Formats: sequence, structure tokens, C-alpha cells
Amino acid sequence: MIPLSWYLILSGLLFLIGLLAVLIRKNSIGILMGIELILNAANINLLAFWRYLYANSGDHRGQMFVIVVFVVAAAEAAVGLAMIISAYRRKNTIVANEINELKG
Amino acid sequence: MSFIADPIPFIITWLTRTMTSWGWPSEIVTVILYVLGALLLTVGAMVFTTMLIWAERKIGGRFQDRPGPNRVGPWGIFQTIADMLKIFTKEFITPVGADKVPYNLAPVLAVAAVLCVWAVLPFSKTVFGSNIGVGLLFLIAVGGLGEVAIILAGFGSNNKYALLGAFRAVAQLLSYEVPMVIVLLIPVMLTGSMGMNDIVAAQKIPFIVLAPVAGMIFFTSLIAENGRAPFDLIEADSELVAGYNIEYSGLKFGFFFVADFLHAFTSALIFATLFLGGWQGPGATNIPILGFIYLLIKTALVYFVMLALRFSLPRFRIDQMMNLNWKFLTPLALFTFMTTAVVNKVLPAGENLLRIGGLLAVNVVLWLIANWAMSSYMVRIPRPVVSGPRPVAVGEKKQAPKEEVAS
Amino acid sequence: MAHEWLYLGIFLMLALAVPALALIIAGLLSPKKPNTIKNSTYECGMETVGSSWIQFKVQYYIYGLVFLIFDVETVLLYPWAVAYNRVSLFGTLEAVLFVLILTGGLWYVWRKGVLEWA
Amino acid sequence: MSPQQFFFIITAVVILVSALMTVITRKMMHSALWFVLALLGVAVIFALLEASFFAVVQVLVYVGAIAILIIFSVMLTRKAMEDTGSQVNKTWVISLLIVNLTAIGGFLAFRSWEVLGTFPTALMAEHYDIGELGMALIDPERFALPFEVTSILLLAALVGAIYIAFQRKEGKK
Repeated sequence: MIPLSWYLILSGLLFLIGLLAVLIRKNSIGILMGIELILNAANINLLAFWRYLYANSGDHRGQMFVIVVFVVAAAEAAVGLAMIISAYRRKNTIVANEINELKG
Repeated sequence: MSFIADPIPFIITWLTRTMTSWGWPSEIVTVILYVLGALLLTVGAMVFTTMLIWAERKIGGRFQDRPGPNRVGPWGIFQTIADMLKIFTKEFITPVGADKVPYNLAPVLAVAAVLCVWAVLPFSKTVFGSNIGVGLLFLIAVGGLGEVAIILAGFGSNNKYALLGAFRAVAQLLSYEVPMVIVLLIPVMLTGSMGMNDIVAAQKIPFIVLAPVAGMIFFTSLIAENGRAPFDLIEADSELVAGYNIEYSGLKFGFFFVADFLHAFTSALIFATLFLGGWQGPGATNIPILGFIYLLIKTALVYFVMLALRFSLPRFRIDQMMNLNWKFLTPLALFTFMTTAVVNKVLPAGENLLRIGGLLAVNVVLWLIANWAMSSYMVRIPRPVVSGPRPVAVGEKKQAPKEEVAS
Repeated sequence: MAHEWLYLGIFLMLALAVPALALIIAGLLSPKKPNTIKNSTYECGMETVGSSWIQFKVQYYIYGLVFLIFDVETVLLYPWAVAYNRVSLFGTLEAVLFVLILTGGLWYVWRKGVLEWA
Repeated sequence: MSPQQFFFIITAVVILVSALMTVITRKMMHSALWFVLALLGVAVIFALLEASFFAVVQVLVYVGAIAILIIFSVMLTRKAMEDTGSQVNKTWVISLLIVNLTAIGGFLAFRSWEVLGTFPTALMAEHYDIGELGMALIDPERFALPFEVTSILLLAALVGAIYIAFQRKEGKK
């Protein structure tokens, strides 16, 4: 049997890698992939806690959270990529630092 | 008698007993049996494909008024085996600049994605693959792996036609997955489970009777997912040379070929399982081997219809194909789902005849409305009418290459 | 339950291994005589022009986008569909409302002219 | 070490390595393919957690849709981002530092949390049923509202994304 901590360590490391992607990647699509990794790490966490602490009491909050995270991930990918493509068409760049039109 | 009625569990029990008597622990025996079963199924499916290719070519030949393969062996039955021997010893040509790992992984993944479907299908009452509770979703999910394989092939070949072909193929497969996923809710609803065994067991009345429109939508999307005529835009020769697999040669190309044919047969198998009652039939519960035969007959029927469509219909244009999916099948699937859900709930439970009648009536009404909407929509769009002889090769010559790259 | 997943895992591994093995055997059997012309990228017999990285239409992305949204929404209905025999009429109507919202999205996309393959 | 633990470690290593490759690979396309591998690994982890529905949904939604969408946009925006040259920001040292500090902080904060050592009790047969989740989803007392809200969220995402990305061709209407 696998102790809970293993899952938590895995999800923690995955989160850190995702964070690294968000911080160091120049390409905005790379940043988006980092965010997806972070969401995946959150999902592992949620499901692990659900399975270890709540599954046998018929409590579905963990699963519901995972569903919401899935939906958020999908929405975020759709809108984020649409924005990247739109920026690419207008400014011909997808480097996050160069897309700075909202700066005052 | 029990051996004839139900050979495979008989063999399994015998093997288990033998191996346990050698003193092997039961876990190891289970693993060995699983490996054996999976190996038999994967290799069997791939060898079976050779027969499938022969049958398809022969039937296709008959449809188009030509003899089909007729040289090697009686009725040309060994033609594919000869082809296979040739393809095994053909040179692999790797194009310059190909991305080695994706390029070589793609054919393997393409075959694996189709084979995985066989892991969850029930073949008879006692012989079934993995009875996971989410078998139906698994079937759809492995289709996604096939799309990844196509992208890998297109990207790895370093060829613009391959890449373009891959993109068009993936766009088509993605699009037709939408009505498929929606419509597959209906068998799940009627069964109350996503396990394939439960779905088959619930079909005392095949679901094609309860949900004919859903069955039809599913069948259409299956053909489109195969990328076969009339949906064979994936390898539209005139536009894409051959689609995502141009740069492949030898067995690597052969695997895409195998994946294509096996996918067609597997789709027929899926349709027979989900909508035609799978192994269900008179006496199949008591004599499981009969169920296997029923399943085979049903699958062969569905496969034959697919072939008939393939060899007699012309190809769609890409915009027509997309319109058919997004403007006809998807809305129809959504409305079919909603009406079936509500009507089935409103009708009193337990009265089978009333339920069948009600659902059938609803389906017929839906179909009539869809038909009317389709024909009135087609009337509204003015279609260019060809008048007089078309200027051949004058206007088209300049335009053609540009279109190929841009579409 | 674990056994079902074990079988599935073994099956997945074998489904990958068997074709890979066949490829390796074929690679050993087949002759290897590469030359520059044979290995060049195929382009209907002409010289290859430019990189394979051509510009794609945004249309592909748009179809992918619509697919993603519909896929996620439909997948969320599967747990409901499993419970269908147990839910009340009210529960059914809730799912229908869910799908109606989805249909609204389809309507918007259609009206916007997104689905035209231009 | 039980076979299950062994299997978990292999999967975890695959996930972490491919996630790391996603971050550091220079070619965007390779990065996307490593990303697909990481997602598949996470699906295996879900299967290990006996959440079969989510394992399949992970493959269906992430690999089958989101990853393919990402690959599409990598292709579309390919010209702007040549794969040569640095793919990381100039401030990568600071970023690395931040990540390391987060890691150390997290480790110190949760080091002695007693929940960590929990072992699972065997999942009861009735909880394998996905229908239970379905019942919870439409129960007005429980998740009916979030369930409908997800639908509206997706609708909003669809409308927004189409509004941003889609441009009608000139000359039509």
C-alpha cells in the first residue's frame, strides 16, 4: 500500500515544475503548459485526499472539485490559446514579455 | 460438452489448475494468464487483419465489377500473405530531417490505439476483456491516442503534405467525436452503467430499436472516424498526395494500413456491441460459444454495410463534411439525447411495449424534423449550377497549387 | 477491480510491444541502401521547396476549440447518465438544462459563422 | 516494496521527467509531446487511486483535447518563435530561486503533518459506482448549482475564445 505522503510529494514536485515553467518560459504557450501542469498537480492532490480520507464515507466533494478543475483547465486552455493566437496575429510575437499593450 | 459449449473458460481453468499444481503462486499464474490472453488477442487481431484486407479487396472488387485479387491461392486468398511477406522485407526509407522518435513511434501508436479497444470488448457471456466500470469512455479515450499518433506522423516526417494531411485528419476526427460522445450517452442511460458487459447484458432488446436515430448518428461518426469513403478526406489523393503517411515505407506504412483496416472492423465490432446487442441472441446465455457466433455475424453485417458505402459513394468536400457534422449531426445528437432522456423518464417503467413504441415514435418524429430541416436548409443555399462546358485546365492550373497549401 | 486494471495495463504494454517488435524484426530483415535522392522529402517528384513548417489556417484551431468545450461538457454528463435510472424527472430536467446551455453555445458559434470552412 | 509501490515510483519518475522536459526542451513541439506523456502518467496515477472515471476523463480531455489544442496553436504560431536561441527569460536565476524557496518552505511546513502517513482503507464496492457521483451532481442539496455553473463557465469560455480568436474574412457580409 502506498502512503498518502507519496502522492503529496509527487503532486508537490509536479507543482514546482509547473511553477518553474510559468516563471522561466519565454513562449506563452510554454507558460500555459506550465499552468496545466499545476492544475494536474492540484488534481492529484484532490483525488489523493478524497481517496484516503473521504472515499468510504460517500463524500464526493473531492471529486466535484476535480470536475471543476477539469472545466477550469479546459476553459483556461481555450481562452488562453485564443488570446495567444490573437496576439500573434496582431503583433507577430508570442513572447510573453513583448505582449505589453495593457501597460499604462 | 462443457468444452464445446464454452471452450475458453474451460482452457483457462485447466491452465490455472495445471500451473497451480506445479506449485506456482496464484498471483503469478494470473499474470501469466493475462499476458497469454493479451498476447493472443493482439497477435490474433493483427493476423486477422490480413484476412480482412483480402475480404475487403475482394468485396470491393465485386462492387466495382472487377474480380479483385485472384492470383495467389484459391480466390486470391493468400494475396495479403504474399503482400505481407513483401512488406516485411522492404527497405525503410527515412526522409531527411525526420524527427526520429516521433517518426518511428507513430505507426506503433496507431496500431496500439486500435488494439486497445479489444481489451474491453465482451466477446461472449464468459469471454470478455477487462470489465472496468468505464469501458465505454475508455473506447472513446483511446481514439484520442490515435489522433496523437497521426500528429506524431505528420510532425515527424518533415513534409508539408504530411503535416497538412495530419492536421486535416485530426480536425476531422475531432469534429466527428462530438456527436459520437453525445450519442453514446444514450446506451449508458438505458443501461445505467458504462461497463461494456453491463451494456451488452442490458440489451435484451437491442438499443438500435430503442434509439434508431442515435444508432444512425453513431454509425455515421464511426465511418468518419475511420476516415473511409465517403469521409476519406484524410488521404484525399488529389489534394494531399496521401495524407499523413506519405513519407512512410515498408512495414511502417504497413502498420498505418493495418491500423486503418483493423479500425474499420473494430468500429463494426463496437457498433454491434453497443447497438445490436453484442453476443445476445437466442440461447447465447446457456451456450456461450453461440454468443460469439452471433457477435461475429452481426459484426460482419455492419462491416458489409460499411464496405457497401465505401465502394459506392463519392467523397465529400471538406466543407460539406464539416457542415454535415457541425450543422446536422451535432444538433441532431443533442436533441435526440434530450428527447430520449425526457421521454424515457416520463413513460412508466416496466411496460416494455409502451416504452419501445414511445421511443420509436419519438425517434421517427425527430428524424422527420431533421430531414425537413436539412432539405429546407439545402434549398436556401444557392448552389452554383454548371452551365455549358467548363474551361478545362485554363483557369484551374494557376489556382491549384495555391489551394493545396492554403486549405 | 485491481485485476481489471492489471489486465488493461498488460494489454496496453503488449499492444505497444507487439508492433514495435515487428518493426524491429522488419528493420533487421530489410535492406539498407540509402542515398540522397531516395531520402529526400517527397513532394510529387519535384524539388522540395521551403521548410515543412507552412502557415496553417486558424480554422483548425477553431474546430479544436469548439470540440474541446463540447467534449468536456458531454463527459461531465456521463456520471449522470449512469445514474439515470435512479434520478427523478427533476434530475433529468437538470441535465437537459445543462445540455440546453451547450446548445446555446452551438447556436452562437453557428450564427457567428465560425463553422463555415472558408 | 510491494509491486504497487514499485509501479507508483516508475510512474512518478516518468511524470516528473517528462514534466521537466516540457519545461526545458528547446523545441516547442517536443515540449508539447513531453507534456502529453506527463498527462498520460497522471492518468495512470488516477487509476492507481481507484478513480477510474477520472483516469479516463484525463486521457479524454487532456490528451484528446487540450494537448491537441496546444499542438495546434504551437503549429499556428510557429513562425514567431523560432526554436533556436534561448527559450528562457533573463531572470531565470531568480525564478529558480523562488521555486527552490517554495519547495523548502513547503517541505518545512508539512514535514510533521500526521495525515501524511495515512494508508487507505479498501474502497467499498458500492463506491466504485460512478452513478453515485452522478446522483451527487444533480442533487440540489449538494452539487446541482456548481454543476450548472460549470456549464455556464464553459459556455462563457466558448463565446469568449471564439470572440477573441475568430475574425470573419473581409468581403463576406
